[in-house]
Amino acid sequence: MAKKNGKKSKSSVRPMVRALLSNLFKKPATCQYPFVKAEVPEGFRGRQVYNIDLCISCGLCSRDCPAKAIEMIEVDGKRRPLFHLDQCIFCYQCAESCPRNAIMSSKFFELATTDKSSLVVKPEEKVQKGNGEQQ
Amino acid sequence: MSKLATWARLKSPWVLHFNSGACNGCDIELVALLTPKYDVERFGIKLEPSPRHADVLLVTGSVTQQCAERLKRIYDQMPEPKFVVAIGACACSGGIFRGNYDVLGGVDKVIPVNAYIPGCPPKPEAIIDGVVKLLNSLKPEKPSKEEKKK
Amino acid sequence: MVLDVMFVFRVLVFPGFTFLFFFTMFCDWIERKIEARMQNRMGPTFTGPAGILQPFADVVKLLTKEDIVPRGAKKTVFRLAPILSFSIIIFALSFLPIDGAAVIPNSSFSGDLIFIMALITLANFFLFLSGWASANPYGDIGAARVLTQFLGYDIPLFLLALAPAFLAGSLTISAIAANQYLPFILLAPWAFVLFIITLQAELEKDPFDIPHAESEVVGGLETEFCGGKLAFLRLTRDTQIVFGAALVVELFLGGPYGPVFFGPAAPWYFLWFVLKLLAVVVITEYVTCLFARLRIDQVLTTNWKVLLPLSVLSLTLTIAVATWIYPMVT
Amino acid sequence: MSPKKIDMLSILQAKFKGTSVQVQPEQLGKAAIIADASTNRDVLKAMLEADEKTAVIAITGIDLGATLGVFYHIRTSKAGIITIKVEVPKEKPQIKTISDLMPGTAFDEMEVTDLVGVVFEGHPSPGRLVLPDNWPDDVFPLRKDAKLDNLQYKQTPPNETEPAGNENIVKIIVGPQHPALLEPEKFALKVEGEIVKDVQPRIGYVHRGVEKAAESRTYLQDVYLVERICGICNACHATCFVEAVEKILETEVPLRAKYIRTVLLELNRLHSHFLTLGHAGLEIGFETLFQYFWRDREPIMDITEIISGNRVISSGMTVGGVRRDINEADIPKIKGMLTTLRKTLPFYKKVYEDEPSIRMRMKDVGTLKREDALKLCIVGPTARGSGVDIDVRKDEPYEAYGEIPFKMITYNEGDTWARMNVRMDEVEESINIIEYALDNLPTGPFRVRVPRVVPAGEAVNRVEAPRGELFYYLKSNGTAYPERVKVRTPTFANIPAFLATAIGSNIADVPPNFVSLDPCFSCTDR
Repeated sequence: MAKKNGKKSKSSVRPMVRALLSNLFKKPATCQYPFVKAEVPEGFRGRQVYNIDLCISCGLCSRDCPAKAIEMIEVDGKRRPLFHLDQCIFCYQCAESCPRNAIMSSKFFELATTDKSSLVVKPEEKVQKGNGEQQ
Repeated sequence: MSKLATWARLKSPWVLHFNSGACNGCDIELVALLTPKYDVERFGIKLEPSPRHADVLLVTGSVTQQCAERLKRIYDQMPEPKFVVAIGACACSGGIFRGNYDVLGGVDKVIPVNAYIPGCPPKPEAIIDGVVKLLNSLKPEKPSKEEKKK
Repeated sequence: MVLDVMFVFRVLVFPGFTFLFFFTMFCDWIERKIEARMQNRMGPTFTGPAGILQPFADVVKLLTKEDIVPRGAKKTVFRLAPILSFSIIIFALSFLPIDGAAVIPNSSFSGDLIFIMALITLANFFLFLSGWASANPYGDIGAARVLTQFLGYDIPLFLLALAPAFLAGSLTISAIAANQYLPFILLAPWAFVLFIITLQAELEKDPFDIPHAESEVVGGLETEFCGGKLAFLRLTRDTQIVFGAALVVELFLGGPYGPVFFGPAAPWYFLWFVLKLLAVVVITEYVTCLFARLRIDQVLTTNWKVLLPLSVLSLTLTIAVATWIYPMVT
Repeated sequence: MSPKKIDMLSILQAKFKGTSVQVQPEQLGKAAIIADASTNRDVLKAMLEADEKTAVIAITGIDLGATLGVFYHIRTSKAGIITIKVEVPKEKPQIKTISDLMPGTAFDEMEVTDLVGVVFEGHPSPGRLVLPDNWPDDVFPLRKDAKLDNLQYKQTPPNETEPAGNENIVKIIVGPQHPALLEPEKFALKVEGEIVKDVQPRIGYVHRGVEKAAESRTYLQDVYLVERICGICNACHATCFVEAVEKILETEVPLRAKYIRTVLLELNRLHSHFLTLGHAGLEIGFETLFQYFWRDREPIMDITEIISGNRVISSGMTVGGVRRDINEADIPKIKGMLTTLRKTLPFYKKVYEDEPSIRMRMKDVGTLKREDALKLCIVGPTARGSGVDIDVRKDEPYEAYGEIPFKMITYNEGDTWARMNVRMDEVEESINIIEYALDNLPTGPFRVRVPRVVPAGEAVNRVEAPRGELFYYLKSNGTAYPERVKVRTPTFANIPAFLATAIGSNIADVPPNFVSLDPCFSCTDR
């Protein structure tokens, strides 16, 4: 039974007609995200990685943060930055203005959570260095 | 019977998108989910036109004074079991516009929010990860049955 | 009256309601998969093997959702219209011979082609009612558009359906399907092409999908419905697609009859019927992905100025072919 | 076109020799004209007669302490911006409207009334533009003494129920939440049968008070704030602001930074055009085209991510240069992606030009003649689709556009089909620009140290955003915080085009006409 494709007059085969048919048999251009880890280029602005030893608690980062997402809190006598990840816009102005490069960017972007309190990153909380590990 | 209902609810979460005053950076990442590269239809997620059809309300943008009442009305129009996902720093807490005179700052000031996805804008993969985490958070209903059996 | 078990099984289970119910979902899955593949994406894959249970999951989820009846809506019509339109379409489907004989055995009477066409009109009328009953401005506009478009394509649809009736010399579908010595698609290809185009209009698929166009009329007539009633509305649309494709198979592609290789004929006829039906569904899906949506006035002009005269012309051509072929065959 | 050179300044000086109007050349862009409430209309009339392409870019309302300043920024066919400065006493802030001379300025005047409180007598449709309806009447946010913390909002019920005139006119509200519109804005369409009789837009749903917020942040932080006015054209906002600050500081940005900025700007234009061309397909029901366009847009987002670290908000600009360098290792990869992109263009060009269903839905829909486009001060591809050849990259080359050869695309049909094809061709040009910039990227530093405190001064600046000409006015007062930042975005100027073409058209033509404008309401409401 021929698949009758009797269309009325059509001069050259329209590009859409050919594209549709060819895509039918081509592999779909979908990356299977949750099952295949997404490859993230260098220099991606993911979650901050804060190194407490280099920090001299000068407070420059919280002063320069455009979204005022960094709060200085008292941690055993010294003032340390507390990152509010729900307010942060990941622009990394803090990393630029930090004199001791205590704040580095990481390639970790899966920050979604169902409870808001986990989005406040305290300085003394050991944050995994490197990238891509779950919290 | 309720196991089947939960399975169906997890497998076909219909989505409604409302932009309550965003810079549409998060909106274009959200619409990018429907396109071939990310294609959330694999999980059965479909963008629905009317609040009556939707289960999950994806809200982007720091809620402005004018949008607040509209957001509340849309939330009320959605049938039960409904969930709300706040996408982007603006929806989670008002982001860079927090404190402005016309901005309420955060969706949870108007309607209860089930999942937060920070980022400005979050990568499409991060939004998928957020929705998957929201759906997983509904699953524990099953183990609670095992406790009942014990 | 002893209940004939075969009759109940035949109507309720095999080629009857349950089979049609799951077959509609299978066709919906095929459609979503083909449309996704044509758009170079994957389509539903994680519900059941290769996403085959996705339509089933949609329906079950809709049935378990809360059912809201808006205050301003006309209560009874609002509740009844979706279920009625779904049942009418299923009733109409039971007249088409699926495995050699109609779903309800010896139920085909002479002239049931006209009866089925009338059933389509009734089903569309109930869709209009459901849109009109939901007190939502978009619902009214969507419902009005269903009617305007329906007026446009109903007459050409009927005229084109007459072409195979002429060739087969009778108005009963099973008779038309039976004595197709040569599939009518080869005898009257123009009627087939026009029928596919009018089918696009009847199924509200893309070039003519104005009643539920998202960008103009938010949800069309489905805007106010949620939960069970929405499930029935969506099912009505999917069953309409299966019904349209089944009609094409009966009238143009020689119905369920095809070469039988071994053993009893019924399972083979059933297999041929399903294959042909899927082919037609793929064609309609292909046409959907090919065109943009037309404006409502462009649709009306194409219906009245193009489709109607062409269908009359195709009728005359078929008569000419019939008078030339008929004496040779009988 | 007026080939003869018009020296606008000399004409104005001659005309207003004896009167109280002083012309100060080379002040704030090309020239500043000090006028007062009575003479500003005559100056404008004089400029209109002298040059056909005169258009009011923006009207800035500013609180000058004792008085309220109203500045009219005007663009003429020659490069440079002329500003008419008018001061109005604070107790009686009244001035005559100019929307009868230039219909395109009706929106600007409503906004100045909303935010600064200057009343324009004789305005055709006064009312709230950006602020919510229940905003207290006596509070004007952009005044220095505005008390903005605990505001008592008046509870006014939304007025959707007012009758729609005679009975056969149906009132359709294309509400804030609508699947076709990515952003919230409301259009009340009065429809008789299938013909649209009247369109009342109600924008302001995305008004986040960016201009007020900009006054409480340092210049460095303002770059990130200004970038998030619009997610699609963020690089343009950042560049325009940064260039205005550099004009006041008179710092010279290194050449390599200029090239990198041009690359980021063109990447922004590419991804914005691909987004709109796809979205247009979705509006006319051609979902396959939408899917194809957005599939081929992904490489552009990946390139932006490689260069700047974020797919959408590139945050590449800072005062005095660029924040990151493009390292040489990535350039071949970027060039590879661009060539694959270039291969898909002929397919899309053919689809947009002669696909019958697209032509049926887009040919002569929302046609805007050239004179109307000029009168309504329309900018960008919408204007170029009607034959008006204005493009800031050509008229007033900034960054590295002076050294990079590219063509300005104009069509004369002026309908939706033409505007879409303008964008289609501009995609090709953008790819050429990026490849040219990447090929001869000059070596050298990409950033210059800049002091945090900016001396007092004023600056005006224009940049060609994907939707049209973006305008910034910046006033600094010698501290680290700007005094006033005025933003006039292209969609703000293009909305009158939609209103003019929508009235009298078929209701089903409204979506394609609307999307051909490529509206960005987060830009419009700021």
